Amino acid sequence: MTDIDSRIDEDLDRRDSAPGEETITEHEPAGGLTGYLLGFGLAILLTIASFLAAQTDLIYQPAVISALVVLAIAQMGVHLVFFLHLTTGSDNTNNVLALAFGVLIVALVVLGSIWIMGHLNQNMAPMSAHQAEMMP
Amino acid sequence: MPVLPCKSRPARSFFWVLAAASLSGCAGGVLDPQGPIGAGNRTILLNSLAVMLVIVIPTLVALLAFAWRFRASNSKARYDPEFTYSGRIELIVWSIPTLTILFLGGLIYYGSYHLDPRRPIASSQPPLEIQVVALDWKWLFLYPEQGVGTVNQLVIPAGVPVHFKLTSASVMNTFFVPQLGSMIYVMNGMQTELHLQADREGDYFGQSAHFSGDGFSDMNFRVRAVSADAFSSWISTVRGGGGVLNASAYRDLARQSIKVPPASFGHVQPGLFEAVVRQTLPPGPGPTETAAGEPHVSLKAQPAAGAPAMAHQPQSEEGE
Amino acid sequence: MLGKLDWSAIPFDQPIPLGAALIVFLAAAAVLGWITVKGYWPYLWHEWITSVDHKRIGVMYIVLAMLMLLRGFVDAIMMRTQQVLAIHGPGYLPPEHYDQIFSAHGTIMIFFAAMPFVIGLMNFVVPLQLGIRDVAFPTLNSVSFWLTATGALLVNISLVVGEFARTGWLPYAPLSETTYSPGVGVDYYLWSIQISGVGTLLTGVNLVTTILKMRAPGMGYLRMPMFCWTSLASNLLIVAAFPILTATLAMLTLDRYLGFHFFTNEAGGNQMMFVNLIWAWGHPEVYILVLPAFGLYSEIFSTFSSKPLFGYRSMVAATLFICVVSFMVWLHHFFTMGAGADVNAAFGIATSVIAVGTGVKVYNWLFTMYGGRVRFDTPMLWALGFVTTFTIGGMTGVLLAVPPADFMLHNSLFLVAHFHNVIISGVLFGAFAGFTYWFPKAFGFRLHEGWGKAAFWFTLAGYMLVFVPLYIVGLLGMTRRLQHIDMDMWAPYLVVAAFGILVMIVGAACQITQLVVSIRRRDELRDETGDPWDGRSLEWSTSSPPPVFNYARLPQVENEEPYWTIKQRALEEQSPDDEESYEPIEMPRNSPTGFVTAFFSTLVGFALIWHIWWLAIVGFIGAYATFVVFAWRDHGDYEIPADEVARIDGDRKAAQLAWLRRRERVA
Amino acid sequence: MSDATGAFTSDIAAGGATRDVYRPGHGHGSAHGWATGHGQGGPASKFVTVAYGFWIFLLSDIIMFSAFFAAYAVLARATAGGPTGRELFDLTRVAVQTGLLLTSSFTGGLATLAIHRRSMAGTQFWLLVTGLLGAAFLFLEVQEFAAMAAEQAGPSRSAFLSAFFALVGCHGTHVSLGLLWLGTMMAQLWVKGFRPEILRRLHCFGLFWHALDIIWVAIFTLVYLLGASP
Ligand code: HEA
Ligand code: HEA
Ligand code: CUA
Ligand SMILES: [Cu+2]
Repeated sequence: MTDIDSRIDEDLDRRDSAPGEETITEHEPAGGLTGYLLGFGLAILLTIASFLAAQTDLIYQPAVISALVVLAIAQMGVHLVFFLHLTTGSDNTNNVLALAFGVLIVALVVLGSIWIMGHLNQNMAPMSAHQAEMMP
Repeated sequence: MPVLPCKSRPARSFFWVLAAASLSGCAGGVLDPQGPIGAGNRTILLNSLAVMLVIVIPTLVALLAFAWRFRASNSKARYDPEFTYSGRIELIVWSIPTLTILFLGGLIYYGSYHLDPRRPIASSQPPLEIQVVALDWKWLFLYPEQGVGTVNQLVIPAGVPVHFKLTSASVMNTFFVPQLGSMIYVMNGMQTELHLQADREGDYFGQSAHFSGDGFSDMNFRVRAVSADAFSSWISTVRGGGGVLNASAYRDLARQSIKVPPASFGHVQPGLFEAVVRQTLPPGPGPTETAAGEPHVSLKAQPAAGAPAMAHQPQSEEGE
Repeated sequence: MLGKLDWSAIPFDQPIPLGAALIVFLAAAAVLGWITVKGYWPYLWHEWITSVDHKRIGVMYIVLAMLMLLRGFVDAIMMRTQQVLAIHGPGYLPPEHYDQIFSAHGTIMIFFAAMPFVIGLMNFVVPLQLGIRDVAFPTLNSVSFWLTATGALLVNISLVVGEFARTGWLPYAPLSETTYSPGVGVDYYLWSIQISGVGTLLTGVNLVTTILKMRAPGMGYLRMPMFCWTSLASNLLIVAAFPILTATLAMLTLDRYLGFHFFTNEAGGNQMMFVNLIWAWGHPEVYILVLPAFGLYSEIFSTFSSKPLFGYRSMVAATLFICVVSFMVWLHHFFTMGAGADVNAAFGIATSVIAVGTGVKVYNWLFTMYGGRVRFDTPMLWALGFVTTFTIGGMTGVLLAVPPADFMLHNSLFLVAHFHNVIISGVLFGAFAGFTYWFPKAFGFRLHEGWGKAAFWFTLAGYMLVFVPLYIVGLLGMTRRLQHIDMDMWAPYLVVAAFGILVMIVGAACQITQLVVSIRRRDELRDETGDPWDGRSLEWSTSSPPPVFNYARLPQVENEEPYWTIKQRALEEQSPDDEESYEPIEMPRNSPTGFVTAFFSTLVGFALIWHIWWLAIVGFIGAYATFVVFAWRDHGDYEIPADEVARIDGDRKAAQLAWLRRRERVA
Repeated sequence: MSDATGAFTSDIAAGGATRDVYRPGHGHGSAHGWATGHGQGGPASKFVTVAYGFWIFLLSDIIMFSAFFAAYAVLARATAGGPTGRELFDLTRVAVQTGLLLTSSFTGGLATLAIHRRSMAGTQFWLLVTGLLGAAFLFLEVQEFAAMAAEQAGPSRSAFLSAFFALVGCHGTHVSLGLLWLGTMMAQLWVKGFRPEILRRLHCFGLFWHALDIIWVAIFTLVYLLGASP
């Protein structure tokens, strides 16, 4: 890559930002090292919270799963914001949209599969009770 | 007249072209149902088709008409290259299919519930229980209440709902009698259910509708719907015909074999079907030793002695 | 040393595959020999094999697709003839061959004919339409192509060495597990699809990035040509769906190679899971194929109606609608598995909703013709043949989306007829239309119209003759994948279908003749202006064939039909262009990375199929080393000096000026 | 049949000039108008393009994981009489693994900061630390797998274990490939210095490494914590 090119690139970069690129500058409260430290701290806290939720009786047992899921989502959010520098700034729309599409597909595939397979398994469990009468 | 027209020579096939065409191509197929499930399926199919044709035919006509009318050589047609958007047309264009689909959606919704394969058929008669095991490559039918079993032939009383419980001894197959209606997958370690009923006495063609390997094309069976009396006398004949299906006989049967002639067992060990479903009887072994992937298939895995007293033997009709 | 491989892998005792293999081998040897004798190797190597030019790669994709189309067609001919010859008889193909043939036909047609064809077209056209110089990652593009070629090669090796899968184009477990398919057939399937799948995924990444990040100045999203929109949707679907295929096949591979129990009968494996996952990819896949075709039909309808596309924004919306909804319908491929009424109803309704998006497209094409001046050149004929027959195929699709109807038609020949009805009209006709439409852009001369029209009519007639009878036998209860038939009721229709295949053969022959005739008469078919069809989008503004850099200066896009605007302005002002200054252009250097990677992946694939572990390791190391060498190089680009650019662009301007003059004289 | 001259039958005035036929009344049409979407100014920079392409690739990778997650969710209870997650999982080890991976993500971030400063020593040091933490993580994982296999709880014991090994192993494979990549990058950086393409690749590596962390979060929650809780 030549010098002209990189200069042109710098011009271009002002309009658009790459995923993971740090657009929050050092002047912002959560930029640079502070940002990484903050993210790291939050991630550690959330991890500890997850382990506590799972391993102790602090949380009503049947609800542990929802606590864990929420904590995991929060933790992923922390990673996205502080490590992957995903913001909602206008130059980031494209990156966020791509992520949203990915999340949608993941949700469709995972939840759809679980729903379908749940029904299939239930209907085909070897000795399943005859449930057909209960249908509308 | 048997719906399985197996006696005709190839020379007669041209007759059949005409015959089939004049019968609007439906005799013997899913458009010629012989029971309530098939009839329901057919009605829904024809309904949906009709609804869609209402808009598809005008669409096709318009397509050809527009293409022809606005052909470049036609100087009479107005050239209007600025006609690229019309809110009204867009509205119509989105709403026509939407409305059609809305109606179809209702059909889908109610149809799915009412024709769910696991839904019992309303009837004054108690259903006949039949258990089905798909083997490589033949069908085993067990009559738990009667304690008998058959291979590649299914005899049922006409006018009586039949409750099938189905499983497979090896790979996936699909149990399908086109003229009776819905098909259903069968899988090892699992049990699916199906309710069918034949309204009239007759012979119907049954098959596997899901590819299961080299012997798949011969995995057919005949369904004979007979009167209640004939059914009970058939049961006693089978009982008298001998043949015992116990675990070891089952293991023999579960080996791969092609073109197995119909046969029957006068006595079936109780709980056999459940044992297959629960896998206490292991799944079929598949092909025996292979070289570079050419499985060796043992052609003869004779189920039992005592050929059943049947008027028609499918193997004599369908053979060579 | 050689794993499971020994002489018994070669079917010396089976004359048909051996003969076929021999013919293919001789033909390949002849071609290679001819190249050697003529001394074309350096040219091929420098200009094609190592090329990273999106146009060249697109052309190579299409050549591959056509070869595989022929192979798939031969399989189709064998299936249709076997089924008539095997009425009450064995026919000429025993089950173990017949089963390989339909499996290979489906696999080859979908993965190695249809996919490369649409990817080739997208590769060739998208950067041109976007007004840019190449795709985002040119070398990666070459890698993608060569990985696809590797997959195709492995499938075809299975013809001679070993066997192909006998499990259908989607190897449903447990039939595809070692217990029931101990041979190497399924392994051939797995590795060829996995390797080419990586290529496809990379193409998806490449084109999504290209379309989202690399458009000519001024080309906002709502100014992109329709083909770019549908390509975007299709590649988004690739990126979202192919990983699911990779994962699913990886699970089956683990079952087969390492004794895992994802889908086995034993140890709690769940075979329904395979069906579920494979269709979570499989349904989006059919839209991956058909969406680009929708886009190119849009271009064709508008060009040959001499009118902009009707309802452009509606079309964009419909495209995105289809893109998202196609991920919510996969269960319709297994309504009859017994998930119950809730699930069936939900997925049935979701499926039929796709008809709305597609319907909108059909109506917008229809109104594109309204008020236009419709020219019936070959591409337009394919487009019209498409839209009429596709509507019927789509309708039967919606019929299958009604669960109670599907309970009787699933896996029947009605289903086979449905999907050929949509795939042949949608994808195959689309490929042919796009091929005819953009051929002059790629090679600088048009295809012969007479032979093209003959090909169209024969193919259309043959296609109807083959598949209308199949709809009927489907309704008569005939199931798919039958090696022989014992029902007389079905026989007459199978005879008609076999006759239809004859007509299709004539159609294919016309197609090949067209190519030969056009090449021989290329001088009279020459396209000097770069705009043979009176086109409307940017690709027609550059010369045919375009220079490596496509555009001497990136075009400034001012509206949805940039080239149309440029052309009208030129016509008014009687001069093609005003600007005279040129800048040097940097273009990516050629690279053998793709080819070398493919070489090593062929080794890896072959070694894994035959359990030759050491060779697999060697192949992996080779592939890694290739990447390191590539990453280490210092100069990825070379520069085309400004005066060279000026010279090349001058030729284009001269041709267009000449055209303007000529037009003036005519007018 | 149309040829270059004959084809041109359309009306010159129609749809011509700069008039935007799709937006009658929305008078615009200047090349520099900010209308829709990015890219008005032409192709994005190489840096943005490469990073975006890699981002898309990562999303596809995550979708691949989602298929393994779906399989695991479906098969989690199919233990076929074999050991369950509760009997097998050692949460202490998982906690250590999580700590290692999280820290390596953090040190990866520190490497990014060092790259911004164009500090060769800093970059190499933090990359090395990142790699070592990753290797330690991998070591623990291999140890876990080996221990399970030794207890007759290998992947062929049950469908549950198949799904477990495939999912966690797939993550492990990604980490190993990441280490290979990291090593190669470090060597390259050493030899070639901070060249634009190397900066791009380092940036992509950062994205990759953080994404692996995100997937690990899902794994330790859904597989280990949920699997080990009653
Ligand atoms: C893209 C997908 C695609 C395409 C194009 C086709 C094309 C055709 N298929 Fe296809 N088919 C499948 C995908 C496809 N098929 C799949 C997925 C299956 C299921 C497999 C399974 O069971 O698992 C299947 C199964 C299948 C069956 C099996 C049915 C059964 O199960 O019993 C049959 C039987 O007749 C058949 C026939 C045909 C025919 C006659 C064509 C013809 O239309 C082919 C026509 C081809 C041409 C007209 C090409 C002509 C052109 C050239 C040769 C070269 C062009 C050269 C230049 C331009 C220079 N197909
Ligand atoms: C390019 C490929 C392609 C395309 C575009 C489609 C399009 C559609 N397909 Fe098809 N399909 C396949 C390829 C394709 N399919 C393949 C390969 C298989 C079988 C694989 C196998 O088993 O091997 C299959 C199987 C298949 C099944 C499974 C059947 C079974 O296994 O039992 C179903 C069921 O719902 C289905 C439905 C549909 C629907 C609803 C559409 C819709 O998208 C169609 C929409 C289009 C229209 C409806 C026409 C135009 C619309 C109008 C003019 C508007 C007005 C119309 C209405 C409102 C109805 N398809
Ligand atoms: Cu498959 Cu139940
Ligand atoms: Cu589908």
